Amino acid sequence: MFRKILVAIIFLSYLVMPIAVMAEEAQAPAGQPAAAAAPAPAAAPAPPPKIDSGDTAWVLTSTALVLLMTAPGLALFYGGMVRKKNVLGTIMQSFIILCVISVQWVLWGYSLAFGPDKGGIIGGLEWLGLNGVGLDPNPDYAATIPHQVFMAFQMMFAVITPALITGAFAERMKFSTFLVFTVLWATFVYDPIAHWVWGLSGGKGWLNNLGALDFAGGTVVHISSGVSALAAAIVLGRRKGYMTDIMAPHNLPMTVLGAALLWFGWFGFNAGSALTAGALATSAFVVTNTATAAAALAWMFAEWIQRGKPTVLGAASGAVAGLVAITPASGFVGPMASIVIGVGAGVICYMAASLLKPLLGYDDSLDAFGVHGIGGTWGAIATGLFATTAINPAGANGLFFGNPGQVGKQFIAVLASWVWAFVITFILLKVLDWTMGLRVSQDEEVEGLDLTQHGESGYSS
Amino acid sequence: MFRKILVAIIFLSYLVMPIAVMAEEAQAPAGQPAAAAAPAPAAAPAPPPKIDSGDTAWVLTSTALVLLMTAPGLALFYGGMVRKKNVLGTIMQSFIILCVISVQWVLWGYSLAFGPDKGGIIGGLEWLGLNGVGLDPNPDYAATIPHQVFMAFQMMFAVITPALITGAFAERMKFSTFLVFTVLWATFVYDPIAHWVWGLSGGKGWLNNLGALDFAGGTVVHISSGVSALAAAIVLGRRKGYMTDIMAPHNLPMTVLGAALLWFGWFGFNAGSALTAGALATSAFVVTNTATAAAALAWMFAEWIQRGKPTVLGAASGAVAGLVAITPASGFVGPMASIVIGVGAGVICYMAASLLKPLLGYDDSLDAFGVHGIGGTWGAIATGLFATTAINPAGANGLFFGNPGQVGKQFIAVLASWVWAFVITFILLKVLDWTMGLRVSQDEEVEGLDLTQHGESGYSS
Amino acid sequence: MFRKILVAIIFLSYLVMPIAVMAEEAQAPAGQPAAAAAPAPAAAPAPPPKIDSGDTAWVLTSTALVLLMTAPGLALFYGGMVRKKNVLGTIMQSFIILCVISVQWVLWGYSLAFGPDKGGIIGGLEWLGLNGVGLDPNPDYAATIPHQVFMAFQMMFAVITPALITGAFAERMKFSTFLVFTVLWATFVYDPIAHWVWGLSGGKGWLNNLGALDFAGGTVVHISSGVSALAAAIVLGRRKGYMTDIMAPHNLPMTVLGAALLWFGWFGFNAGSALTAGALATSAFVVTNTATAAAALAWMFAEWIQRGKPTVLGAASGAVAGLVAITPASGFVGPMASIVIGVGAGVICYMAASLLKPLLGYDDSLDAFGVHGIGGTWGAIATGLFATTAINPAGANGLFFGNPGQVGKQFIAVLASWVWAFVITFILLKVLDWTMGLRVSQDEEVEGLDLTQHGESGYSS
Amino acid sequence: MKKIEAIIKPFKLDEVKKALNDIHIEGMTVTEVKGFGRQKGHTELYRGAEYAVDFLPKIKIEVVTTEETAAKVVDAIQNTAKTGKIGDGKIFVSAIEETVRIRTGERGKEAL
Amino acid sequence: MKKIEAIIKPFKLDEVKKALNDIHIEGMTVTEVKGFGRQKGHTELYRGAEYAVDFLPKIKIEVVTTEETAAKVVDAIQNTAKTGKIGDGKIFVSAIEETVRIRTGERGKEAL
Amino acid sequence: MKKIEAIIKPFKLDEVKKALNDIHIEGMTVTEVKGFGRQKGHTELYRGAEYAVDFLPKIKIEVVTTEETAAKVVDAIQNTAKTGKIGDGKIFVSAIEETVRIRTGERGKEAL
Ligand SMILES: Nc1ncnc2c1ncn2[C@@H]1O[C@H](COP(=O)(O)OP(=O)(O)O)[C@@H](O)[C@H]1O
Ligand SMILES: Nc1ncnc2c1ncn2[C@@H]1O[C@H](COP(=O)(O)OP(=O)(O)O)[C@@H](O)[C@H]1O
Ligand SMILES: Nc1ncnc2c1ncn2[C@@H]1O[C@H](COP(=O)(O)OP(=O)(O)O)[C@@H](O)[C@H]1O
Repeated sequence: MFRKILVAIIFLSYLVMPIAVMAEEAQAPAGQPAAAAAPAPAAAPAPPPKIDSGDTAWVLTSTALVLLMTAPGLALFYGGMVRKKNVLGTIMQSFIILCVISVQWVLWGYSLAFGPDKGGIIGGLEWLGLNGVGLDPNPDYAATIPHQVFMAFQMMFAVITPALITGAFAERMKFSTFLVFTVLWATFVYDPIAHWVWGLSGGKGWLNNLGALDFAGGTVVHISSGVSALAAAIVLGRRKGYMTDIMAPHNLPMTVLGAALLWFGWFGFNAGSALTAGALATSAFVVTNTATAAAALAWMFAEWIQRGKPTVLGAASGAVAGLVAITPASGFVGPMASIVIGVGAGVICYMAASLLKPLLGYDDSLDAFGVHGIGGTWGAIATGLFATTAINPAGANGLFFGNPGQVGKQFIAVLASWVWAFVITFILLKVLDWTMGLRVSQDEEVEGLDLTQHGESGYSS
Repeated sequence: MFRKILVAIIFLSYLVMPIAVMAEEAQAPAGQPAAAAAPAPAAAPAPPPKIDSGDTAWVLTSTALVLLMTAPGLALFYGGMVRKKNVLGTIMQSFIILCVISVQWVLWGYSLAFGPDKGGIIGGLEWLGLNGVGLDPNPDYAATIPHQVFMAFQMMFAVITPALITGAFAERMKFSTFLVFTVLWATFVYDPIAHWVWGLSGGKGWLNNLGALDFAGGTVVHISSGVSALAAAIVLGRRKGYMTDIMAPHNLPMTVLGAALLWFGWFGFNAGSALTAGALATSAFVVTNTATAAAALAWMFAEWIQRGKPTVLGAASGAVAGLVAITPASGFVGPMASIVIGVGAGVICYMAASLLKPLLGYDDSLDAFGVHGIGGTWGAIATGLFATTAINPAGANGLFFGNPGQVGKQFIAVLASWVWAFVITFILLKVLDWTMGLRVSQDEEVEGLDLTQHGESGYSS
Repeated sequence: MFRKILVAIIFLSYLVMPIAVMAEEAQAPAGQPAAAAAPAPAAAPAPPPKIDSGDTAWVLTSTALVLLMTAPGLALFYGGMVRKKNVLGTIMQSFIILCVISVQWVLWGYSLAFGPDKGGIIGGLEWLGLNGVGLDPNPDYAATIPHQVFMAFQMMFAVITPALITGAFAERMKFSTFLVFTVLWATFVYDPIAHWVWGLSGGKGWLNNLGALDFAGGTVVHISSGVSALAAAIVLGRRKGYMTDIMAPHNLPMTVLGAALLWFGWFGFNAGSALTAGALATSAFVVTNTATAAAALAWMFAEWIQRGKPTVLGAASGAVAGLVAITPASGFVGPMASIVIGVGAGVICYMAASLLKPLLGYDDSLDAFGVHGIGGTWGAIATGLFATTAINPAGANGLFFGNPGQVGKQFIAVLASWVWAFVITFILLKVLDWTMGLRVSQDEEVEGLDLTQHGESGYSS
Repeated sequence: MKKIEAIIKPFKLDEVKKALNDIHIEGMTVTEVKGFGRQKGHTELYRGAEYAVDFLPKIKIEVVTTEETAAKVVDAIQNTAKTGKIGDGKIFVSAIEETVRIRTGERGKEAL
Repeated sequence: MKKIEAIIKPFKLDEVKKALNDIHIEGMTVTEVKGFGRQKGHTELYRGAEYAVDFLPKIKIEVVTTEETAAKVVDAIQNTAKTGKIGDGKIFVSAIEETVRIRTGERGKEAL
Repeated sequence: MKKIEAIIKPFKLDEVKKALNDIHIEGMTVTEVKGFGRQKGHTELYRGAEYAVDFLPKIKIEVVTTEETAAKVVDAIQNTAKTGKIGDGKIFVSAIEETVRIRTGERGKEAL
């Protein structure tokens, strides 16, 4: 039945497309907007915003870097941690999310998240199919780069966020249901939260309005995905054999490769979020690297002290935890603060993954909640502690710089994201469980996702 | 004998080099050309072109990205698809092409392809050894970046093109013959076609003159390599055991990693082809990503519908097909059109690889023809359908924008590339077969290329 | 005991941190320095240096690229070459150096290497904790990019250098001792040599003063690490089973992937060292690629001629040798010279790794000395031969351009680095051997570093 | 002495090992093998090439033990490795003439 | 019952399997092994370190069958696995005293 | 004929092979196996999940030889594979009824 519906949808959309193409092009943006707009009335109050080649180069590069984070970065980071029989299924989840959301974002996602504000809650449908999202800068978002670069940069954030969740339901989710879940989740969880925090076109999103700080996506990306991961781990239940069978990562070099690519790509994520290539991007770059390094060391030492060995998976996980935690703070804090944030992230996420999880007994298989939910929460709060307008005049001071109120704002943003992400994800998954079924059968789980979902083996001779 | 010839050639060239060095440096370009050229007669009609740091940053970055496409991108994409015993042989082909063509291009390739035009057919030898290719911009090609960046960017195209062909003769070609073939093919197939389409110095290449559109290399790179791949598959014949033995990919995570790196690098390929960091690069970037995502989904769904499973290799292959098809169109079409081009690419290339190939019976082992030949042809034609001057005023309108003539021009370009690539490749391979021998022996094929050609094993313990 | 010391150190530093944070922020640099500094007295003699977005974009990108060189680049290049049981231990060494030095550099390393000069020998402690290293350009080092980008770019050099050494003591070093060694080595070997060659703040480093040329780190990075590697190979002694057991690389595709990422990242290393995105970066980019390609071919052909097979590991190693050798020369020579330098590197390093090493009998396990020590030395000398002010007016001419004196200066720089690196490394290792012990036990060596040092297996099912 | 060779489904290894420990079997040797039998395999699909893979991953356990214990070993394996579905595997018993413990040179039963 | 163990060249596995199917052998177990014998190995070369690898990849097939069929099995394997070149491998026949089908507990011939 | 099956520590393989060559054993077959015995395994740690891995990597060597040589083979293996530490492994001897060389069809001793 699923196949038949697919056929129908595909053929339908393919029919509709050419019409859309023409419609779109009819009002398509000028190729060289600055030049084209030049002969406009000289008395115009504001000069048309001019594209800066350096800023554009940097944001294009950053966009590519953030794509790299999802595939191959996250795909390999997660893929190495599962058992051999699920390596393709796991990699595929990240890879196909990249494909699905790339299309969803262009068709309606961007409009919902960044389109003209409707009451601070959601963007309007005016920008469906990138209608009106052209090659001139949109100064609401970024005055020196084409609007479409901003759109593409944000697309990569919308891509990686659902991909992070897949760590929670690894090794047991049905591929078809997973696909449907991804589209729904992006539309009903990600797009609204992104609007709340970052929406700026014709009105601010409500969290933005409140003054909560989130430079590169601590709430939007990490809390939303991490908390949804917790909901998913609870709804789907544990893997067969969890806590009894050996479920060692099948390929840790693959995981380290993924972690290193995440680190590399994250410079685009955080420093790219400056949307210009200058002092702010530089500051974000430096604190990102420093926090990450500190967190990797912290996780490693915490485990070394507590369990007696410094593990490689620990160091890699710590690095990711540091990247997560510094994300919301990256445009607001200095290098010394970033060390504190990093060390905190390493220790806290280590405890979440190796103490809290076994204690509570949910099977968040690859610690999507432990790292992104907890690490993102720590980062959002820490932003309220360490932010300083000395780094970013457009930001705010945090607790340690004389503004205790900021912590409260951060707390509201955290809470709002937690509640929305958890509740909506829970509902979506329950509904999908009743309709399509969430988990593969027990036999399929034993045989592995690669063979049962995709008809392929990861490795042959 | 091959070894002795090698010795001779190497020692000879090493002797000649130092002389070349001095000659070259004698007329070497100024380090800071803009500054150096500044005190020129003030009345000069055209001011010396000025290097833009943002554009240069972007094209340098793009050049590095396109290098990444060949190695490790394509090397791993192909390497994962062969059997374990041939993994090194396959990876080596891409890696060593990068080395060989990097040198060929500097010595004579660039001059043939982009040097001063000779009758629209080929570039002259004036730029041998990069003679006269300096650090000032060459406004014929790119007015805001040093001429050598343009040369290096194009080098990476010249590198990846022959590397794409290796998919057709994987698992059976003799390494020494392969090396000679690469040099000949680059010189007699790639360099002329590149000149026809992109040659602009002192006269246009004939296809360029005709008005055929090819933004980033649909004909030059993909049709030329894909059609040559078909010729190679026919001349070399099938692998021993083709259609009877199991020839499953030995490492699909490696293949997905390669595909993802191709996607990442392709932003350099397509958006870099704007040669500036602004609106045009942005547009190319966005349609590249969109078409790729759509094509991956299309291949996956096509296979799912037809064979019952959504495969990971299918999604990865579809992504590559989408990248191929959007390449010629990437600077001329909008996002909605790119979805159509992508979906078309996914479905058409899926059919080429999984229906056409078994039907006709040639062993294009890794579908170099099915993806690049067919996908490139679809992309070149689609450019004639969907191109619009609303995106790129320097381009042209396509059929759907009121200019049916463009399809004809595209068709001529396609035909010319098909014929030239097929005929010359066929002749080159036949001659090499008679002289050096194309294939390894049957026993060597059974033992694998890694041990027999390189004396190494891919994996040990 | 080690664990207890760890606990103490960590808790202590964590206590101290928040204080440092506040101190730092109190004098933190302005977020948009150019704008902020604008309303300064108009009569100021020199205008405040302005940040160029293109240059900043390029150096940010380059910094990310150089990070990629260490992890995953070098980590995989080395990781693939060891036996399966040591893959994680080897990868971990590179990965954790990235973490350790990222912190060391921010805390004191940058200040020692680039801080206000003390007699040409070392930088002062004025810049501890990045005190005074802000977001305005520091024209001593780079006038068009924020000072912190320069700092971060240099950080990545400080990271990769000790990581290169790990090739010499692979498969046998105790992890805890290795960590301590890394910090000491960075502080007592790297930081001083970097100051000698590149120190420019308030006085030049003595080798800089002398006029020795080192564009991107031939002496600072490659000779210092390569020679230290030799010292390490001698002090640690051979691996158990060296020369008798089969010690074939366990995963050559991993090694090639690493080599290709090194090549890609090295564009940041060399072309990024121009610190601007223009003619000089372009020239460095082109010669880097050309030398690398030539060196890979040279090593391959040398081995082919001498041993009868062109190996994949040989081609990859040759590429790295070429990258090493062109590093000091990359901003001073033209493309033809780069071919000579590359071919020389390929042949010389091949001989060092496969003839010299067995002859002398030391176990430089992954040829850190053979490639970086010897290749770096060749490159530093070759810079004295082929440098020309036609490429870089700020450089000098070499022997072949009429300035034989340059070779002498290069020789002094080489000698100074050799002696300092060898002697200090030797002393550090001897002291560590007496105190903590350098090598794992024989049984641990047989069982492998992964299980004994980290409690993990690289691969499971 | 007897050698008991059992071909079982891989995910049953842990259980079987425990069952053998319970009857005081202190040593065994395990090999990853591929089995062909009544249990049908699966097909894999790569770009339209469909491969029937009829060798399935199995685990071979080898235990050498005394004649007296042999029957208990067979029973223990049969009981724990059984799922009741096709492909559960086989147990083969054969004779071993001599056993040597390499470490000590002990022979026969003491060597087990 | 007899156990027939054959060491063959890896690329012959498919053919041998088919030949055994033709004589109605419905089960077998296959292991990847390395063989050492008259067939010489190869050398590998890594940065000047030359390693002689004299263990060659081989496949071991194990079939347990009745005494009557055993000879047919041996012949079938010998005929199909043969290439005539050194390294074709060996067939070893030994006695099996008991066979149990884990799924059903059947013993003896019925268990095959 | 006898089959000698020895389970040894992996790093001893080379030495054992040489020792067998010295007594003119010209063929053997080697398998990577996992052993469980008195030698205790290790624990692995992944984000707080601690797994006890008690199967250790071992090598199984199989040599088929004549009755006369069998004892010499056992001795050669025992002497060279011995380290004196727990986990050195076992040697098992059993009977082989027939041997065939696939290449030639030779049977019995000539086939070895
Ligand atoms: N005659 C045989 N000789 C050797 N191994 C056998 C034989 N028959 C079955 N096996 C092994 O037992 C496994 C299970 O056999 P199968 O026929 O699939 O199911 P069942 O044991 O339930 O009858 C096979 O995969 C194979 O490894
Ligand atoms: N005595 C033996 N015991 C066990 N296995 C053997 C013995 N002799 C040979 N073999 C196996 O048979 C394979 C082929 O033997 P080899 O001597 O190379 O060629 P051939 O079988 O043609 O005489 C070897 O690789 C090994 O696996
Ligand atoms: N009863 C047995 N049957 C089969 N294999 C055995 C048996 N006992 C031991 N082994 C094999 O021998 C190896 C070594 O045995 P172990 O008890 O650890 O040490 P030791 O041989 O020194 O007594 C084990 O890992 C296992 O592979």
